Amino acid sequence: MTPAAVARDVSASRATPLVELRGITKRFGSLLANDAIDLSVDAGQVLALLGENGAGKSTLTRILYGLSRADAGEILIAGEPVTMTSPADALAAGIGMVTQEFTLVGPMTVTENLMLAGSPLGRIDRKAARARVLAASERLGVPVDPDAVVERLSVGERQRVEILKALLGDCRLLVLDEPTAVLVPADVDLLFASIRRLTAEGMAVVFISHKLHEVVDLADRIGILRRGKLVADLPAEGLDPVAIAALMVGATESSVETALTDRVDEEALATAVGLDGAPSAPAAPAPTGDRPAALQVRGLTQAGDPRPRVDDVSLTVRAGEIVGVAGVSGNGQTELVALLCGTTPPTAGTVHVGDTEVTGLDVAARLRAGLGRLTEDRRGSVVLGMSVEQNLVLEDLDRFRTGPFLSRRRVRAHAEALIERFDIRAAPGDPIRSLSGGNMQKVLLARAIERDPTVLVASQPTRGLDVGACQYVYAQLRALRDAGSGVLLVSEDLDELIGIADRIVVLSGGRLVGEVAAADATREALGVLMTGSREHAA
Amino acid sequence: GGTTGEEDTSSSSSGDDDTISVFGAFATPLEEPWDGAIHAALTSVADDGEIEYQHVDDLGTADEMERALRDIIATEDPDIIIGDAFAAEEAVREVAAEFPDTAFAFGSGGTEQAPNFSVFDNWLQDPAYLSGMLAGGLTKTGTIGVVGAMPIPEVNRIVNAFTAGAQETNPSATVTVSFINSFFDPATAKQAAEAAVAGGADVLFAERDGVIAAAEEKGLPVFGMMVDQQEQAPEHVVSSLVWDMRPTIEAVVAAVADGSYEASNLAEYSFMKNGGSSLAPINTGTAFPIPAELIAAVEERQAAIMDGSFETPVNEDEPAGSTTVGE
Amino acid sequence: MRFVLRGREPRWLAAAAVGLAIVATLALTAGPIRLAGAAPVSAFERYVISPLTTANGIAEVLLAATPLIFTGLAVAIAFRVGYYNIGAEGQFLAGAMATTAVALALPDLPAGAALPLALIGGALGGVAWAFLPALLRRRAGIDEVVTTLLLNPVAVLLLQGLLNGPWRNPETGFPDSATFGEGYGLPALFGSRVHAGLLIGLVLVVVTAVVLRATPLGVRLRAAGQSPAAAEFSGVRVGLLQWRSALVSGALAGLGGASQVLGVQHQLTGSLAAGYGYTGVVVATLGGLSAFGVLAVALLLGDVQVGAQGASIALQLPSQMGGVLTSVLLLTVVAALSVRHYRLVRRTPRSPQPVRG
Amino acid sequence: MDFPVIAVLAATLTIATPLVFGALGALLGERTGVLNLGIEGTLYAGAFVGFYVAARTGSLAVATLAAVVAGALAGALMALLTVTLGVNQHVAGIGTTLLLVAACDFSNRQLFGGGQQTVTEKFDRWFAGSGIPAQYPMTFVAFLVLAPAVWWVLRSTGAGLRLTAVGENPEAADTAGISVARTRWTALVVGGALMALGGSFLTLSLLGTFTLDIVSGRGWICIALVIFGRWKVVPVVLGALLFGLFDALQLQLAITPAFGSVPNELLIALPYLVVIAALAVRGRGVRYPGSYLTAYRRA
Ligand SMILES: Nc1ncnc2c1ncn2[C@@H]1O[C@H](COP(=O)(O)OP(=O)(O)OP(=O)(O)O)[C@@H](O)[C@H]1O
Ligand SMILES: Nc1ncnc2c1ncn2[C@@H]1O[C@H](COP(=O)(O)OP(=O)(O)OP(=O)(O)O)[C@@H](O)[C@H]1O
Ligand SMILES: [Mg+2]
Ligand SMILES: [Mg+2]
Repeated sequence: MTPAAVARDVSASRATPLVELRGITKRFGSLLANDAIDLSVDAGQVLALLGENGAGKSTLTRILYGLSRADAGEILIAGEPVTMTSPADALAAGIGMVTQEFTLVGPMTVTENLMLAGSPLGRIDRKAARARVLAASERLGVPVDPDAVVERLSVGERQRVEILKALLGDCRLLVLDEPTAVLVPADVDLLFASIRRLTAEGMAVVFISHKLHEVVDLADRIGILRRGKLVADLPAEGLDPVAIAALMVGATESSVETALTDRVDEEALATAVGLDGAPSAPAAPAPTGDRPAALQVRGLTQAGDPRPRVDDVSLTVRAGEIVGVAGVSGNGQTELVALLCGTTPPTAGTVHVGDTEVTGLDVAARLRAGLGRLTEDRRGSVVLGMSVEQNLVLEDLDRFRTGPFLSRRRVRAHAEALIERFDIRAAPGDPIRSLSGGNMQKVLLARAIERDPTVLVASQPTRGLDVGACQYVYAQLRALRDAGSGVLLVSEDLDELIGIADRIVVLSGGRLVGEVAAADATREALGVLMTGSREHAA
Repeated sequence: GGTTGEEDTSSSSSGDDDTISVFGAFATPLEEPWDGAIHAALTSVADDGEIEYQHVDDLGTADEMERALRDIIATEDPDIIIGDAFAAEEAVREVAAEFPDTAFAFGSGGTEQAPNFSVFDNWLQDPAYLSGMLAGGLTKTGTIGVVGAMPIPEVNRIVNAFTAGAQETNPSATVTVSFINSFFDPATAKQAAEAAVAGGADVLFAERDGVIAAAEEKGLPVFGMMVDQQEQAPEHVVSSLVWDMRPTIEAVVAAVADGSYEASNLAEYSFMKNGGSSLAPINTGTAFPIPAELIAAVEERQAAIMDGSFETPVNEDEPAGSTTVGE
Repeated sequence: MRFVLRGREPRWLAAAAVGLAIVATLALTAGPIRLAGAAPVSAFERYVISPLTTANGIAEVLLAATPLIFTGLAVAIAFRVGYYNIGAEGQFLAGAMATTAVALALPDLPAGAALPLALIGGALGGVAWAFLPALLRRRAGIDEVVTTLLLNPVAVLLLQGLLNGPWRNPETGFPDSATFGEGYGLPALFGSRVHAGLLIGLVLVVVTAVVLRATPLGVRLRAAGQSPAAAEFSGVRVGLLQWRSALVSGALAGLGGASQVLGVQHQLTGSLAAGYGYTGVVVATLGGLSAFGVLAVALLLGDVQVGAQGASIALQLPSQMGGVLTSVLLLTVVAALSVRHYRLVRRTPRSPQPVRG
Repeated sequence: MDFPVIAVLAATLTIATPLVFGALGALLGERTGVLNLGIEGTLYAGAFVGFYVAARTGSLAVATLAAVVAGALAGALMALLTVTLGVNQHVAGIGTTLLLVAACDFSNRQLFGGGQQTVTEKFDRWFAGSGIPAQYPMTFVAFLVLAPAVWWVLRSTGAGLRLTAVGENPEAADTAGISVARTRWTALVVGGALMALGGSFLTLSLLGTFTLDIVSGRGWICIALVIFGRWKVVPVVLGALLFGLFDALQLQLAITPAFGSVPNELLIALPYLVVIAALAVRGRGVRYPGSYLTAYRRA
């Protein structure tokens, strides 16, 4: 059977599914986020939900979990209609979920977070709970420190806690909304192993991801959403990333058929849709060496307990090159970026942007010196309560003054120009919180690049973005490099680093432990460095 | 219920133009004893049919007081306005000057202002002196505790007279005075009274609410204020300083009625000899004995005050926190 | 039954919400008003409408609103940058005290010199009272809610101490200051009690509105208040802005105190500690922390305050009735305005279509 | 005269009692993210309702119960406004205080207007005459029952965990199946009841009567103490004791001859200044509950 035929045969009759969604519709104001979606998942099955940023995947799963209420439609569990008025109902019905945003209580310990669901009102036994957490962590193969305070954990560690939290509930259906976006490959493998084990025992899984190779790896069935509509619902058997990507971006079923039958076009299609988010073109070899330094870091250190978080880091990014920083999450990347951006003061060391020493300077002065930033905390980099245009000019307000007044006209014009140039899907006056992650990232990219920075520090710039958006970001970073700026690219995605950086340094335990030219870099070589072996340092 | 004046509304709307109309304009709520005493007297005069009476209270700021006065004159045009001006002295005087045809009788620390602004105050130094005599006679430790609102002249005057009275019966007594700097904070007043007891006081004077509760708990003699407060602690309240505004009100009303009203200082109408203040009947059921000779001395002094042969000294200086009278 | 966020709000909805709140207030307070011996509808009319029917009434409303404009603006400016100044009460009093200090020290100055000096003094007094909490916040990260709040009673005590001590009225011996010299009266407007303090307040409202809406500073203030971390990330110096706003806030409150003693009291009395600063918190938050919002709410509260006094006098209603009515009105209005963002839905409707397959 | 240390310490406990009730009541709400500025009015309502019912029934138990109910209703009003309707917490709180104070004053006027002040039964001190332990029953309740109970609930029970989770991250609590609204309602209702108990202490234990403005700003002090204590039971109670100690001390110093020349206003200001100073010494690190002042509603 061709995939197209399967797609047409959406609801081929089968045994009563474990969970069935019928006609789920959800509006946010005038936006139709879910449009009469019918979808079901059987016991022991992994259903992958795919779609571009903003397609409605999270909305649909949040409705299933009771975090959001559908305007119309119904949910059936084992054939029985149920009303999900809250996550408590979902938990009672045996549904567990890892939401896209973290839903952990920062100041509480891992154990406390894990015992929250279903805890009695009365006395609790922390010791027993701790033991349960350890046992579950062992059994499910998700390592966590039960006594760690969550807000001190790295994002990857937090995600593990999230996953363990969902699994702990002994659910029949597990919903995972982009669980791998912040996991390193080793953790992804661990997660997948657990999922396979659990599905073998009969658990159903709804899995959302933008990483298509993962999807192909794991899914039994695939549902594809586009602008709130379910456009395909078909077995994963026989599908490959290219076909899926084509369906996601709106290729007709026949063109997928063509793509599948005519293997010659595969390369072209893969490039067109930006397969798997990996960079599509090989990095142009950039001549470096005698170019001026765009960013110069000397002996940068941030003290920490028990050992420094950033430990005597020295590196130089020259104009016209992209330097990648690889490392396992939690090895000082976040802290290094914070030091460079000026949001935390260093214990020792200096930072130069171009010719200017910016070590003691505040953010505004660093911006003037030519520093551009793109941090992993997207929503923390914009003022969520303000509009797109205000966020676009926030760093440069004084440029848009007429006398003492802010010129609305010029702000608007500036925003319109950037929206046009960077293809941001929003109006200047839209509240920025209503933008999807991809578009929010474009706003930040526009804001940083528009100032023509001497150096751009970009941290996890494509985390959580769909494949198209990833390609877009890569293109912008390359263009910036080609225009003569330096780029420091901090990423946990090795393919991304290998594909786009000119050379890659490796951060481990807060120290730079090695450097590899991009041309020579392999996942394996980097992996060895990242896990702390020093002998491969180039 | 009570005396909020809704009955008065109906009586004033009877349109009986011969009776004098009086409007009360009070800075504090009526529940505050000072204004409560004026209101009670006005109500009783109205109940006797001598006046028509309406009122408004809680005009806490000068701004509100002035607004109310102008509104009262514009809409009700009473013959007399009675109230308290302390917190709005300037504002009230200004309005009075603007409306010379209305009689203003206000509680005030200042002097009268021609042609129409008369002043009164609670001149309770006479009963204060007599209470002080009782207190001096009752203390065994030689220390008497006074808890007052704040060191303003009307309070100082009373406390100083009380101290002078204590000096007469107990020349070596110490009087400790605490101010709580609030008109309403009985919990703190009680705590201050307990501090006084801890400091050795065995007789208390409750210039403010809250002190009687402390005395009752400690089983000590206590003196009440403004009205006879014996009911609050039947075995411990020895007597109270009682203010009766009726003589003052009747004097003003009579003067307005016969057209002889002019600005004056109405102070003496609050004096004991004019019936404006009194010592409440001395409690005969106290938990502790009150020596007969002490009562006799007080009664003798009271007679002297009444016949004018003794004039209680008036001293409005701030009393020290702890005053040892005599050596 | 549950609330569902509305997509788009019709324009009439806010007006309808306020209308509904007024009806609800009427319904809720009718019982007590009747208990106190008046007819609810006519009482209500007295409370809310009557003040606005005469020129004098309107003037009184403006007068009553004047101090609230200052304290409301003061609180709004501080809250907007995320500096929770609950100390407008103390700063208001400090301003009045500083103004009094000027007036008592130089009693004979002509108005041309006296007024600017006294007003500046008032502003500085407010700044002085705002200074310590702002400094503790900026230098040591110490929470300003506690410090500003606790300094309010201290300001009242300082006021009492000055009035009981050095500033005790030399004539009466009472704890209110001597009357200020001729030069220290803010001119009256429209032949009413309204004084030039109102004009100052209105100018400040306009200036604040312009700064907040139309200048880079306004955008920075908003950003700093809404998400300090993100604002800091964008180069806004949040700590510095908060520090400056705290002091400006103190200056505004202090100016309010100055305006009140120069325009209304012409002397300093203990009755000045009447809660204008605390009411300022209501004015500011209810006014959405915007300058014109502050103005509107101050006028509304002024209206109800004047109305309550009028009703007490005309209908002989107990003064507390005004408080009951004002607070019920306040709560029903904010509740109605808040609910208007939502639709009330009975339960999730079922899918209308038949199930496929 | 020797300085009466014992009496000052005993007074410290008495003065701190209503503050402990009020502050712990406020703490419960704030731990779930709701600032209850209705506290001043709730204390007031507790004082008035307790007094009124005592005057009517003559039973202190019934009066105390009535105060608790009044406080719970005040908390419910606050919850209705801030949790269910999502009203700004500052406005809702101050509005609630204004309403409760006005309503009590109005009722007081209607029920007791004019005439002699009514005095009711009040609680007797336990261990009378024994120095520091000579306290009202409610003081023992505050320090020996309530404070340890709240401490234990917050530390060792699922209810405490839920409270904290809702206050720090309502979405996380919701995702874990905890009803944010129900948790906040409960905290506000129970907190209101505690505040009202503190208010009733003034009438039913201390005074046996009610006067206007009887609370005199104690509610605001409670709010300050909760922040001072950083939402933790032990420091909050210590803060209340610190305030009580300096209040008791200043009342004693006011009548101590050596301090005769110190203006009494300065002495009265002492407890406020001491708390500010203590806060300055404790230093930075105030970290508000994550969802402080914000309503929660699902999309
Ligand atoms: N609470 C909300 N209010 C308004 N609009 C919303 C809300 N939540 C989601 N949306 C909008 O609904 C649409 C679908 O969002 P959703 O989060 O479901 O997308 P998604 O498929 O999960 O995207 P992504 O891949 O980026 O996670 C988007 O346009 C989004 O902006
Ligand atoms: N408070 C909110 N109001 C309106 N819309 C919101 C709100 N919170 C989230 N959204 C919408 O919900 C969607 C999901 O949020 P999220 O931040 O995860 O973005 P996203 O689209 O998933 O982006 P990414 O895939 O890059 O993470 C977004 O598209 C955003 O528009
Ligand atoms: Mg999503
Ligand atoms: Mg996403």
